[in-house]
Amino acid sequence: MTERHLHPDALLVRDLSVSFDGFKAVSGVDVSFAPGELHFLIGPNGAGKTTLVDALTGLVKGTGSASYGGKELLGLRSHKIVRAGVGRTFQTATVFDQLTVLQNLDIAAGLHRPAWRLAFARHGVPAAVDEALEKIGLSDLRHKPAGVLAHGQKQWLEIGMLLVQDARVMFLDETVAGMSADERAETGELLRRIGRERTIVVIEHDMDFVRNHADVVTVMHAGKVLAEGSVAEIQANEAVQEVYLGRTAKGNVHA
Amino acid sequence: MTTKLKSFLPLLGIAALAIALLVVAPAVLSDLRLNNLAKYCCWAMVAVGIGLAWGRGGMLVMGQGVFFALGAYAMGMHMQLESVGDGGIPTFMILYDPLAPLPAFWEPFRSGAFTIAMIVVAPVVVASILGFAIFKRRVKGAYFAILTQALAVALATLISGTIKYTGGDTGLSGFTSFFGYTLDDPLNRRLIFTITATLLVGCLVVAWQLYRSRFGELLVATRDAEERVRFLGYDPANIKLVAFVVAAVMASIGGAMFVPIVGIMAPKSMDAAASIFFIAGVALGGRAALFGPVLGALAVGYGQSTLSEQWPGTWIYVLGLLFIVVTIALPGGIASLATRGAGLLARLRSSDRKAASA
Amino acid sequence: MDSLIAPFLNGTADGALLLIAALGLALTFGQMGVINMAHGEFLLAGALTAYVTQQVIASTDLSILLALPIAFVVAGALGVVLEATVIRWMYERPLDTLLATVGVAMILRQFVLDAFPSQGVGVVTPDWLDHQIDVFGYAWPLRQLFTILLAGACLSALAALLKFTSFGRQIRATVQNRALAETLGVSTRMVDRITFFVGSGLAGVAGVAISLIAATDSTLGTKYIVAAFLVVVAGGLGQLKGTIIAAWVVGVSTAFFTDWTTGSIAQVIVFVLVVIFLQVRPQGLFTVRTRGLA
Amino acid sequence: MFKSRNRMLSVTAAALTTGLILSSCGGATTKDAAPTAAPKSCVDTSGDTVKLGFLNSLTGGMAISEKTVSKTLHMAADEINASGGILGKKIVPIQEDGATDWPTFAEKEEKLLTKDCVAATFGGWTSSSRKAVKPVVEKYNGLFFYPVQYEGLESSKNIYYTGATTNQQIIPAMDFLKAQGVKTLFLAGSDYVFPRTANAIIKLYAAKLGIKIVGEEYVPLDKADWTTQVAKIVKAKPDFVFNTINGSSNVGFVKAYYDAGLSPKTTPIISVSIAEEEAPAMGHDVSGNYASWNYFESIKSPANAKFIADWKKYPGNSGVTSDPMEAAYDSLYLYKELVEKAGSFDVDKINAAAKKYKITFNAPEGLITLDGENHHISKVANIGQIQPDNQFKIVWSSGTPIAPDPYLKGYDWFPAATRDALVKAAG
Repeated sequence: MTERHLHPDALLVRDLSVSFDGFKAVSGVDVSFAPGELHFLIGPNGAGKTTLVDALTGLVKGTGSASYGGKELLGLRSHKIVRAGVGRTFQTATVFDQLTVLQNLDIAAGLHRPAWRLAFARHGVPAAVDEALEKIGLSDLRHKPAGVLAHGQKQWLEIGMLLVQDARVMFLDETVAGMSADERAETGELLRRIGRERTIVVIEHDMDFVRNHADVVTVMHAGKVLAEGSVAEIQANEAVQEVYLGRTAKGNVHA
Repeated sequence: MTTKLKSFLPLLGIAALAIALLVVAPAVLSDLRLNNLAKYCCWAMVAVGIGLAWGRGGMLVMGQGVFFALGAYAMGMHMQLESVGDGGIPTFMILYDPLAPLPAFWEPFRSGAFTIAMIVVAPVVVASILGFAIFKRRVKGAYFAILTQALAVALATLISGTIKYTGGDTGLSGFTSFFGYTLDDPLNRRLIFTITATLLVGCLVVAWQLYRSRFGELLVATRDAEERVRFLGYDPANIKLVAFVVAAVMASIGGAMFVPIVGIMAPKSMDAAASIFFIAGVALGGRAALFGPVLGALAVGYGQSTLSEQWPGTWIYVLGLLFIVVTIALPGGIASLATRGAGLLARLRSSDRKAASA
Repeated sequence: MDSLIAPFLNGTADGALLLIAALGLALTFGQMGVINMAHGEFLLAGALTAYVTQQVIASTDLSILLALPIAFVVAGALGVVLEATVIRWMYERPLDTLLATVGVAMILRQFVLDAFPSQGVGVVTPDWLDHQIDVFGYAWPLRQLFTILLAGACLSALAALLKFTSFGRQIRATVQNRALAETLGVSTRMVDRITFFVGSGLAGVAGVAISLIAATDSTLGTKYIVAAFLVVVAGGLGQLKGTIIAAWVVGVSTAFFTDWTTGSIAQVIVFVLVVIFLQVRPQGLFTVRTRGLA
Repeated sequence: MFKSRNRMLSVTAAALTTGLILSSCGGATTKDAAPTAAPKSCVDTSGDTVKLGFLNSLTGGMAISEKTVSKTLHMAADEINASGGILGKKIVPIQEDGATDWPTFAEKEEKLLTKDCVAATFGGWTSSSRKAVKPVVEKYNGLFFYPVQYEGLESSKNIYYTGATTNQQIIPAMDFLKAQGVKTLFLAGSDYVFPRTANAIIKLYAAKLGIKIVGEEYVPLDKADWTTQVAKIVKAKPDFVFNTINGSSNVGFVKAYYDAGLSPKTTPIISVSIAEEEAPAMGHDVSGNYASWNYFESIKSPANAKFIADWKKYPGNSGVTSDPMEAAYDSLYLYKELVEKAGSFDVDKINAAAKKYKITFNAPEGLITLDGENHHISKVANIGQIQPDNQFKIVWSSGTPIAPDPYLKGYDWFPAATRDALVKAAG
């Protein structure tokens, strides 16, 4: 937690709070996400990770501030936030099952097209879509309806959709949960590749995955930021150990 | 390349329907049956719109009668004024005050051009205002359905209750001419049929283009996961609004052509029951398929005419039973029979091949 | 003063009637998501039960009271038959129940037209209801007080059923999470069927009340169905208190607008107001909060 | 093989050309000098039968009233067939269902006239159904017999109106009220063309008679509840209520009337659409109130005794007889009389015979006479008071038949400007 907030393209979150009927799911969070790093959000269930992301993407109301590219994100409607360059995936992969892989990517690419072009059918495959298909490794499945894809493939497709919509900030919610070991490795590679010029924030429980790929880790607990730093720093942090000690029995964290 | 060709395949279907309606039907049908078919075509236009809004967009529009009425009453008012001649007032108004001037909202409908413009503009304006409020506030599902139905009831009651200005429950009737052509002439009735059928084909082409366009994909996406669409950077409200407005315009055009064909327009033709009847055809035919709504509406219209000729008094049992059975047995409507049949055929063929190779 | 009293009391009674008609829908539509367009014909079944009871039991004083439970069972049985033959195939696609039940409604209406005197039948108001109560100078029809009490009774019974019985808990569990309820050993099939029985049965009771103020003929159901649905929606799905308030507000405001304008315009105003209200509060008066994307 | 393909080609070509011609030039415009002649009739009466069309709503909301009318028409047809038919030809009735849907009425009328080629059609109930049928029957120069009392101010060479027009029902009712010494009157009606028109006429005539209108209320046709409006009647304390409510909303009105403590002793109702069939469906003893009709079941005459006896024997009968039923029954006999005077089933010849001969029928309501000019019927107006057995006791009668006057030409209080404009509009 050093000079990340000074990066000109960083997403700066200051004093962000979210409450449901008086219950503070997120309270007073300060965090900065900068491009070029794989930034992981970890923490026990109910720590407020997803709620934080929900607030940053307009799904729930939050107070405080979250600025990106000179824009205040809080208070904007989700689609406006997406248009500002901040995109996300969901815990349960949400793709359009009835549409093909190609169509999924194509409509995701649509926000950069003028509205009137919507009235026309797709002619050929846009370069960005082709590129994304290549990157997420689904080129061969492009004409398959997204509904038949395997769980991991759906997650990749969601990432691909973020790529074609050219999201500069990507929030990925438990992307590798339920993936096989090979798929995890591939996903990690993918994130590394696309993360060079983007801000990628991953919510994750799988500590092996975190250890293997995280540049920065932010630990949340009970709605607050508990610690932030490199994997090694976090593992050495006493507060984090304390929070997770009670949970080691569940096997979530084993150093 | 093949998929591209495939997307043009429905055009062949539309062409076939166009030939059936514009060439075959006038050649083989009597004036009576042609006029009946014209009536079904009007319902089919409404149905194409419902297919778009409901089948593709997931909005169960239970109040399309509202838009049907906009077009129908615009046309009805024009034809009524045309029939009474310059400076005249409709017969039903004479009773209350023979010397009263025409109500201000009637006056512009003396102009045919204004009438045609209103048939398109009125539903666009009304549907935009309504839809904007409804979709921005994220009213959907059953709420949306009941809300639109309430609007149809409200409008029907309003028309019934303003008998001095609208003819009330008895409606507008006694038309003699349609844009200068006498309605009595059989040739002119064929002309009206031709126009109606052409408009229906036009609606289908519009639907086909919308379905294959990126908008169509986005609409289906909105139907299946509305909130997810937001994270593609679109406001689903706007996408639904467009579909709703297009559906409204189609209903209005259907309503407008309905009037010269049946010769009377009353609230009964657009109230809650009528609006449900519009939906019935769509559900029967298959709401998400391109041809489902059209075929369903034509089938329900035809079914109603023939069944009631066959069994006056008891036909309603048959129609009611048909609704029940089709909804239970064929969730995708009649149109799904085609895909089911194709699937079965493919399975048979592949098993043939297996058998042959074995 | 009395110019306010009359519409207020009349409206309250109308609202009470609307409430009984809507309570059943609040169960079948609000809790199960089934759009039962034949609910109006279940009202009719209740009204016809009142008539038949009067034919069998000569004393009109007694028969109307007897008709209430009988109508509940008759309409409830119709509901169970509908559930078992039609609705059960469609729980995954609740909006499709609309079309199927429209078919059912068509058949039932025509059946009543063919099986009963087509002009309709007369349900006689018992003598003990044929009185007025003086309320600040307005001779308030006793029949209206009866309707209000009946609505109160139906409401209390339903609320008690939902709140205090294990069946009530099973309904709520099924509504909130069908799959989970099943794993907990709740027979959701049975719950569906009983919910439908109770919801339709309430329509039967409402039908008896309606037979005292309106014509008992094949068109009875169509006169109430749209307003009943509107009340349930405006009240908020899954919430009885919303339905109560909505029914009362619709009843009273219709009565006042009728007093000030005409019956037609009153209906238009009230319907439009409800539509506007639904845009301000798109989930009705009260809602059950849920988390999650959809 | 080749041959059939050739034929296919030529058919397609012909159809295409027709389509092109149609869309390019169309038919006659209203500016054309010569009016287009009606299509040639396809009626074939060369055999020993004659087809007649009955068009009633057997389904939908209006079926509650129209089913009985349909049955009566069939009964009349059976009777006429039993006594030798029309011009010696047996009637073959073709029943169609108007389905309480006005466009359907138009469709079925066209079907009856052009596909079934019936010689005449009978039926309808609501003004909407009549107005839907009117352009069709005029276009094909057919005949339509309409059996229900209505708001008048209409005539057509192709329609015969066998129910009362306003001067045979509404105006006599006002005369009756005047004779009763009524000073104040409350108007209650459905929000519909008949009550609106009737009340417009009532108000004009009341002004002349010196009867004060103390209130006027309308309720939508499909709305049952009348409590709020009845509260206004209680407050206005009129001498009489003039009830022009249509159909089943009458029940809601009557129930609310008794609920509010009103009774015929203080505030009697005079109705124009409650007859023997409707009275028992009211769910309250309505005795003491009045109705204005031309026919009552209680009329004593041999013709009526036969009518009632026949009806009670007829399968599926409703037990009692009523005015619209009787008017429907009469319409078939009047048609028989017309055809036999004309000696032909040809519409123009029938219309000519109507003008030339005095067409009468010894109807259950008494001797009725057709007016060949306006196609309405001379009828005796009666006021009946409802008895506990739901029969009507005739308490007032016009005595002699009243000539039909749909445009109220003989009534100086009816504004001439309105009449002239209406007559002119009718053409």
